[in-house]
Amino acid sequence: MAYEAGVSATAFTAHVERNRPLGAGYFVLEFAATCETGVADVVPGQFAMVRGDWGRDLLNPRAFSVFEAADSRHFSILGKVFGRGTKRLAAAVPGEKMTILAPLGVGFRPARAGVTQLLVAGGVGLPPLHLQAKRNAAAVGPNAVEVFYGGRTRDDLLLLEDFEAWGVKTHLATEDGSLGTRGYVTKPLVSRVREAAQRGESVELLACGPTGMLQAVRKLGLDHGVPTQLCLEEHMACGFGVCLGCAVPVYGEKPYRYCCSDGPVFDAQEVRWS
Amino acid sequence: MAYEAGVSATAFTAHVERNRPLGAGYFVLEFAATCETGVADVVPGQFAMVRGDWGRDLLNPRAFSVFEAADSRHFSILGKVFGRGTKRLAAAVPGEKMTILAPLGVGFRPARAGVTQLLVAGGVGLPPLHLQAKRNAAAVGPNAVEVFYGGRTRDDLLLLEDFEAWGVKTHLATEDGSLGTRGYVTKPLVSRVREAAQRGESVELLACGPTGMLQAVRKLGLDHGVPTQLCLEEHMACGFGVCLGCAVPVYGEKPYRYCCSDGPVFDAQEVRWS
Amino acid sequence: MNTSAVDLATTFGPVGLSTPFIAASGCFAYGEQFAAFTDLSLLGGISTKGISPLPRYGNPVPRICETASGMLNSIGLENVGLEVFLSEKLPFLREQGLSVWVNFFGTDFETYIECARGLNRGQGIDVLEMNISCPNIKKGGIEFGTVPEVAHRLTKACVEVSEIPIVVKLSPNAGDIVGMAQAVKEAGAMGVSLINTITGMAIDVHTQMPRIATTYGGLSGPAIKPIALRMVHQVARALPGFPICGMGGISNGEDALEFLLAGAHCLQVGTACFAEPGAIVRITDELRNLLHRVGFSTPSEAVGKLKTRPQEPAWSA
Amino acid sequence: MNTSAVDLATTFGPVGLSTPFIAASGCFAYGEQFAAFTDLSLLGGISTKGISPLPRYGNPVPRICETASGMLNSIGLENVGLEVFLSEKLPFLREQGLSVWVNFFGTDFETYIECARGLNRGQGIDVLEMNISCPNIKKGGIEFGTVPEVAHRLTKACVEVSEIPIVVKLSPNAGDIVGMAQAVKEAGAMGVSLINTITGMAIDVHTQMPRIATTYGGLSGPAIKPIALRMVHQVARALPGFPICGMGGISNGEDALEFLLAGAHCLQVGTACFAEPGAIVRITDELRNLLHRVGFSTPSEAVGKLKTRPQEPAWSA
Ligand SMILES: Cc1cc2nc3c(=O)[nH]c(=O)nc-3n(C[C@H](O)[C@H](O)[C@H](O)COP(=O)(O)OP(=O)(O)OC[C@H]3O[C@@H](n4cnc5c(N)ncnc54)[C@H](O)[C@@H]3O)c2cc1C
Ligand SMILES: Cc1cc2nc3c(=O)[nH]c(=O)nc-3n(C[C@H](O)[C@H](O)[C@H](O)COP(=O)(O)OP(=O)(O)OC[C@H]3O[C@@H](n4cnc5c(N)ncnc54)[C@H](O)[C@@H]3O)c2cc1C
Ligand SMILES: Cc1cc2nc3c(=O)[nH]c(=O)nc-3n(C[C@H](O)[C@H](O)[C@H](O)COP(=O)(O)O)c2cc1C
Ligand SMILES: Cc1cc2nc3c(=O)[nH]c(=O)nc-3n(C[C@H](O)[C@H](O)[C@H](O)COP(=O)(O)O)c2cc1C
Ligand code: FES
Ligand code: FES
Repeated sequence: MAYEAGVSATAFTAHVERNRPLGAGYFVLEFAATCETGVADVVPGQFAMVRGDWGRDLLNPRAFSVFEAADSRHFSILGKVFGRGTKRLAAAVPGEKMTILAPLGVGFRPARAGVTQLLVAGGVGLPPLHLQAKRNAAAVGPNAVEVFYGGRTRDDLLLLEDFEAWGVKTHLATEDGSLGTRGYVTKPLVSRVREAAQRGESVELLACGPTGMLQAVRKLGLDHGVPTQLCLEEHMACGFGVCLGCAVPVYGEKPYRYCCSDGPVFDAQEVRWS
Repeated sequence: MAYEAGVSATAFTAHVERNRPLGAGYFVLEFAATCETGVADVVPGQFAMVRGDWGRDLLNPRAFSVFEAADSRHFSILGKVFGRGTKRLAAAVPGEKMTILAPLGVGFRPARAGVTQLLVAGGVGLPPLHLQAKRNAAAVGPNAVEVFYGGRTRDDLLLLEDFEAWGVKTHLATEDGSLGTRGYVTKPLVSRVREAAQRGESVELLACGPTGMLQAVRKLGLDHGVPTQLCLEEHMACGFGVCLGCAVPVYGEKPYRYCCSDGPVFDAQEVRWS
Repeated sequence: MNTSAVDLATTFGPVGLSTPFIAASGCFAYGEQFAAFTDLSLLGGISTKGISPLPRYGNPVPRICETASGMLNSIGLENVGLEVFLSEKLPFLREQGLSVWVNFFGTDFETYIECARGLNRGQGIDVLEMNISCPNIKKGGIEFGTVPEVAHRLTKACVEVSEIPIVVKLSPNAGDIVGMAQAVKEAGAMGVSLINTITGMAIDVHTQMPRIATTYGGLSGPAIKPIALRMVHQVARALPGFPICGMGGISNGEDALEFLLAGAHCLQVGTACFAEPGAIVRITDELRNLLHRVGFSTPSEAVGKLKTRPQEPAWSA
Repeated sequence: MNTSAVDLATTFGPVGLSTPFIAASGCFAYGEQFAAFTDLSLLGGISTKGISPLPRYGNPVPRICETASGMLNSIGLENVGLEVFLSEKLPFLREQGLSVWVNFFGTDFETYIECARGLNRGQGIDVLEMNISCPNIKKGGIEFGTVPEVAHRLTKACVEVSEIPIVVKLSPNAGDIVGMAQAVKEAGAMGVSLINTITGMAIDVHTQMPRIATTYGGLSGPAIKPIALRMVHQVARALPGFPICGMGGISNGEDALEFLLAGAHCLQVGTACFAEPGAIVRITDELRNLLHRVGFSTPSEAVGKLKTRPQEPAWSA
């Protein structure tokens, strides 16, 4: 099962401390909260609902995985320009005030000795796995995790130097072949999972990225009987379980659970995808 | 009759060059247009419709008198924080892109030798009269105009040093008596108009400011048979005569004329106010 | 600012409220989650997610999407059902020291009546808010909310089985909102809530598919405020004194006062709570300050106090 | 991007259009002022300010106010009247090389018919757009726009006196938009325009007066887009092939394509032109690029091409 933080989320105000563009529309926003918060205890995969002083046009806050949390007042998100909201966020200037709800939801299980976590990130699915890699490389050892990271082109593969610095092995893939394997990231992943099966090595899969990638990872995990956790995205209005907008189809007693409060990290076996 | 510019308005993009706060919520925004425009030929009283990249929440552009126009690419407005739009404008940063339509409408008549123009400004009604004073002090002589300028308190009376530099006489009034006469600006104005009548001096009144002030000036002008021009404000959606939203009640064949295209400067005799 | 002179306590028909603000149905679930973010005791009341006799699991995803100053939703009236509500949700609500409004619905006459009767078994419910605008229910649902005669019969049937006062929540999709209000009033409703969401649609041009799974959804948020306010004003003028709970896009103190002036006796805030769980507490403060500034010492003093504009001078030509 | 493959020319019933975009009635006056700001020949057409047999001077001020992503207006159908229109305004319009739509109305059956008959004296009019939603007219105006049977009779009477095709502009305030469309279709209307503005209200809490002089006004702009789109889709599904001119909050190319996919054959843009007189030209370019990107080579290929979502896998429990 996925892992829930002990500390509950709060609503708070934060100011943008830094807006760091990473090229190709990606950016890291660093926030300083105006009060103590629970973000320092974030579990990778947990997220923040973020909204600027945008008037009434963009009504709903936007969900972002917590990318990094230095202490109870400082955290960051990593985003990519997609629609109206991320366009605004990408243009945020230091000092700008944002309203935040964090840390929300249920994150990834931590690594443990003897099981290698294969972290599968596609595009903007990087942030929670970047944090998971960092945490577990430090806590359990660099070999406890391996990163599989795919994008359309080399510009989509960010912060590779971090993984190198932590001593974490990366398997890269780009659709245009400009960096790493040409094609989807599931290509090197499949080989790695097969290899592990042959060697009798215990692995588990943790994935975050586009739906197509998650579907492939889910199938791979189920086919090989490998424990698999997926970090899902659904449209959210509230982020804390009251609007019932972010339903995720699941197997079980009830047909839906909620991305924001039961997830965003779900066990692949639970997710009801055809 | 009021005076119309020969050059027609155009729609253009401009960038904020400078945002100069003047205290008490007042600010001057200096714009640089991305192309040649007709603003250099502005007649005081003509205005600009201004809209930032604000999303869809604030739908309509805001009307501002042209405060100053250095050349065909550079002009400024003087505003005061009032509601949502002026709040945004007051926070504009250099480089910010705005959509502008200018110069629009019909402005004030220029001064001529032998007739003293008494310029009556209340609060944020200053900009067109500031420009009128500057232009006519230079063209006809500093004595061609005298400024009557009223506000709630001394912080509302801006740029007095300009009038001094131009050699233009000012009559100040504040409601709290913190600067100039205590009370409304119409107090010194009434004395001045009486004095002119006694001396057989030709004067005319040009006023811009709150409706209460304009009503008083109108009555004064009509009572004393002094030619009077009023710069009016109405809610505007377009600014160029197509929405028919900015109707001004007038005497004459038709009950309404349009603030944006027939005004904003109207002859006091024409305005149908009870 | 000395706003202590303003007392926000008010009444809605026979129901006392510590403030005029009720959390809108469907936007506060059953209240529990909000306790983490806001002080529930500062609210006037909570209207629950709509309850049906049996649990409902809701509509396929996507269920929501954002629009200009608004959002569409098609949750599908998902709820825990009458029995679970009474045993697991109501006790929590009852303990918060605020007015408990239970929003409910059925899929036909029988289930509406069954639900109203069942809820009367619950302790501490102040209002049954009967939702007759169920756009996402297939069978005949639309008639309950748009045909005055049908609404009348349905209301009457539920009023007959209920000790708890029934407030009927009207649909803005009705062509004649005044006719609807009149019909349910005559059937014994204690008051009306208006407005529910307005049926709308959005399309993803890249996939060429509707943005929400059920094609149509309910529009809420600031975008609909002018329409909501107009409907409140129409009903208030037509039925003076009849209790109206006004809502639709309220997101600040000025919005709230607009609804009071138009004739609403109390207010609900929905969509604004998603982006800001403390929205109602902020709006309550803003209303208190604003009432003080414009010279009202209670919300009820402001109810229906819209002034008429002075007549323009006659046209001379 | 090579978008030359996209041809924006289209048809609306018997009327040829160089692009699907018509400037919306009341938002472009009689076209003259826009010539200073935009190249009129790039538009598909212009719908004029609504014309009545006699000139009308409009409503008291204030007539407009801004709302969240929208605006209210109560202009009061001010217009130059039939005769001045024919002699002074029509010649200019006729020379612009675009489709000329004359929006018209009356205050009762006789004046509607009189106006339709009178406009048939004009040269170069492609469409008479009959406005049956006149919220600001006192006497009975509301029934023309909300009662299908009355709309049917009125349409029939005007169609009988007109050689020029009549398109009826429907009011979103009608409870049953499909019933209205059906009624005017059967009465001989060539098509329908939808939607007109939605009746709304706003209050200035500081003066406690309505923000517009007539208390109620018509809501337009992006706020109403989800409602407009839903109504276009409802009518398109119910009356396949019947020409629909869609509008309500269109402000960019994506909005335009949404309306085409929902089933509109051509489009009007109103409120967006106020803030940006060149809005229609920009939106036209955006639609051209977007059609190219998503793989349509003409606007008509996109009409009604909304895809249905794949069914969710069945629920296992
Ligand atoms: C739990 C969670 C974690 C996320 N973490 C990240 C992250 O770390 N970095 C990142 O760049 N993005 C992340 N996303 C996706 C991010 O929320 C969307 O990219 C963003 O909402 C798009 O907003 P927009 O305003 O640019 O797009 P718009 O198209 O303007 O959005 C319109 C509406 O749709 C919603 N929406 C659009 N796309 C998505 C989506 N993919 N998922 C959910 N809602 C969507 C928006 O939130 C908004 O309500 C996450 C989403 C979820 C649910
Ligand atoms: C011809 C003309 C010239 C003007 N010149 C100046 C100037 O030089 N400096 C200055 O500070 N102000 C000027 N104004 C007033 C200025 O347009 C308003 O203060 C401004 O529109 C208020 O906008 P807001 O967004 O802050 O207020 P909001 O209350 O958010 O405005 C809501 C809507 O009401 C309209 N509105 C509100 N107040 C006024 C008003 N007094 N007049 C017209 N529309 C209004 C807005 O334009 C907007 O459409 C002028 C107005 C007109 C008509
Ligand atoms: C996600 C969501 C769910 C809702 N569920 C219900 C419901 O179950 N019953 C009901 O009567 N109204 C429901 N509503 C309508 C609201 O209670 C309210 O009438 C409407 O949203 C307008 O108010 P607002 O603009 O403040 O949100 C729901 C609204 C939203 C946005
Ligand atoms: C100021 C204004 C005046 C209008 N006048 C008319 C009119 O005379 N006749 C008419 O049929 N519609 C009139 N309309 C309605 C528009 O034509 C259009 O149906 C509506 O505004 C929705 O489109 P939009 O959101 O693009 O503006 C008017 C709209 C506005 C905003
Ligand atoms: S986003 Fe509201 S319930 Fe999950
Ligand atoms: S502002 Fe539109 S006509 Fe004057």
